[in-house]
Amino acid sequence: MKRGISFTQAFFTLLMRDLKIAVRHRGDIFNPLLFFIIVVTLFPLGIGSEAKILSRIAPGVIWVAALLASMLSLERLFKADYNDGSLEQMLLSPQPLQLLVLAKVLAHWLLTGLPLIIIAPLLAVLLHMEDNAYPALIATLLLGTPVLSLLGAIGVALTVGLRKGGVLLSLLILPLYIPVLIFATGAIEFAASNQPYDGQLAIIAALLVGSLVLAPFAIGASLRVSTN
Amino acid sequence: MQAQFHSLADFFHMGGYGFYVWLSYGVAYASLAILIGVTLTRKGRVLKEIAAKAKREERLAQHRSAKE
Amino acid sequence: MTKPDSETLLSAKNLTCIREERILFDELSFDICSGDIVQIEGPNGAGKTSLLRILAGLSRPYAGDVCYLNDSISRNRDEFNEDLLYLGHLAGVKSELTAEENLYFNLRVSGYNEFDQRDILSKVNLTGFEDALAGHLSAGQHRRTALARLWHTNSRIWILDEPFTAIDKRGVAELEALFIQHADNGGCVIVTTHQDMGIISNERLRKIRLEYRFV
Amino acid sequence: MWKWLHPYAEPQRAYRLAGKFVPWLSVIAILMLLTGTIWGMVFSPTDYQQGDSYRIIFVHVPAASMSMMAYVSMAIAAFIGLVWQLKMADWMAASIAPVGAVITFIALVTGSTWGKPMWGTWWVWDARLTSELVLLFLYLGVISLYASFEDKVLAARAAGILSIVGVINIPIIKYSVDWWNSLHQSSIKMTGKTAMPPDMLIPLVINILGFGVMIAALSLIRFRSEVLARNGMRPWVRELALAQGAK
Repeated sequence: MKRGISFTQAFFTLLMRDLKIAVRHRGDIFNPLLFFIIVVTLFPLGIGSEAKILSRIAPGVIWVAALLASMLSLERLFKADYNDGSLEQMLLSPQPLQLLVLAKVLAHWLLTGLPLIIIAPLLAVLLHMEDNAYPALIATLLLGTPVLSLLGAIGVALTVGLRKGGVLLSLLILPLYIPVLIFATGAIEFAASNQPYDGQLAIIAALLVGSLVLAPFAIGASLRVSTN
Repeated sequence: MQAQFHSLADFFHMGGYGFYVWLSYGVAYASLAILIGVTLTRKGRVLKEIAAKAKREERLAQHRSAKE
Repeated sequence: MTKPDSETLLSAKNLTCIREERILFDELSFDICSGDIVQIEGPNGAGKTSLLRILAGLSRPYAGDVCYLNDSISRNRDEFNEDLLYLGHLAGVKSELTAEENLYFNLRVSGYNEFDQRDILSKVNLTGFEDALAGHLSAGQHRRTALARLWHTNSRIWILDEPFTAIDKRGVAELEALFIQHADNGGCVIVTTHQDMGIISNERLRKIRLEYRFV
Repeated sequence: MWKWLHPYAEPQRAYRLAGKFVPWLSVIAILMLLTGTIWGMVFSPTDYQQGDSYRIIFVHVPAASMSMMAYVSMAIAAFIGLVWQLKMADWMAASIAPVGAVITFIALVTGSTWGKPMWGTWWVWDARLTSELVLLFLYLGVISLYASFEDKVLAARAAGILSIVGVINIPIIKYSVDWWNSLHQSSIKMTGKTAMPPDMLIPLVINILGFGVMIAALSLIRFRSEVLARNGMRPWVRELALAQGAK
């Protein structure tokens, strides 16, 4: 009866479990993605199909849609675990809670954030985005969506025990998303006008590092409150 | 130091900006008044609730001891 | 019936629990030693589950503290968690995973790295159901998937909330035998149950009674 | 013995202690706000650029600066509550939130009514107004999270965590909004930073401090009610409640 499992093993155990469950429950992966696509296609219908206007608003539209899709999909991050008692077992595990939480957030990002990044350039084509803005779009999404997942997970952890968490969740986390939105769209706009945008990317990267370090603690503390 | 306005009407007129000045002061102090009102009456409401609960529990206890 | 050389594993110190402005229990203190089998008794709503969750460190008491080996569990949480096996109302079993996978992940998260899932599952009579999705199992089988962990653990403190729910007579007897064996080996078991235990004698069983309080 | 009494005595002591401060703070706040406002409205000279519309400053700037301060003090209280597991501090944080939200609302409304004569429009995406709007959202988040939990001990802890997360984000949000605002620079700018004559500055400072003291007084009054509400099952609160009912 040997014990002693390394941190990496514990991390990957939980990661694999969540990926396995998601693969058997495929709807969860596709729904946020469909939402993302539909929201973006609604904008030309609402604003008009003039290429100039669309290319002007493309970065903002794609990012706002990504923000909403991320939030929507996050809502289920801890819900199932909370409902079937796995969350309690996670909290009582001898492994550091922050590590387990990080594994869950990473699994979630791999399942919902990554597909979003893959599909985003196609949507940018629909919105006539400037050609030279594509690298910036991918780069900001790659660096920015993990920040969204990490910050959002705090809000989800705070509301997982509540019956009507949905609307509350958006009030809690959307204000926190503002810096990512501003710097990401700023970077894409700079790229579109051939200006250097590495400053904005650096800031988003800093936000990513900061939230990677701090968010797991906040998520852990919030989960302890929610399961109380 | 002297008053900047010659008459009360002048004061309310605020050099032509009366509407904006008094609107902002009005909204500010009205919302403060509501906040203060709610805050001051809250203690009374809380105590009333607790007293009602205490009485309810007393009745419940009496009822139970009467049954036994 | 504790042996003279037994060690105090878990102690409750002046625990107070308040839920929805109602005091569930107040200034509750007791020690649980190795070798103890403790049953928490009381009517519905008396706070049995709340007490177990406080003892496991899932809930924070309104006042008071829980000590593991004479040190507050909030301070040595990692060691305590290693020595604790808690099973709540909710089994911690994922319906999207098979019985075997569930056991595997649960044991891994608890830190075990070498075990034979099939062998352990056979001890809870789930042989032949290893590959069945937990969502397709019956309530009793579902429960036993969770309980299987009791057969592969070196945690001394077991806190079990209604472990016998949906378990048949034979299963209950096996569990009771396991409890006695665990207690004799220096562990302790804290349970709540509405069922009577047949094998564990009344002398062996320690009872802590909670009353329903109105204030 | 003391340890046994400890959990009971503490809320009661905090309640009494807060009660001692409330009258003093209230009187000071009223005096300061009266002085500052009358001075500013009647005696301060008219601004040569903005005319008398600038007099909104005597309520807008105090509200705006104190709205941020209130958030920071709420987060500090929450932090104390989280680290030392003090329920009193959690409840203090929860009591500050509604007060801070109202102050932020005032800052927003007065800012926008000031904007109308100055910029010709009710709302401008000015960096300061935008930050204030986000701050209001943060406050509302804390308040509604607190309201959503039925168990108020948990509610206060959850709201506390959120306010700490918020306070870490405030500088980042503020910085990003400033950057965003300079990127999309509009032609309109708030008045530049010219030195203020003392006849404007002194009443402004008095009002800023007055707002701070008022927030403290209101938060303490709310805190006292909160302590009573959370300790409704304790004998000392019962006595208070029954005495109140007998009156």
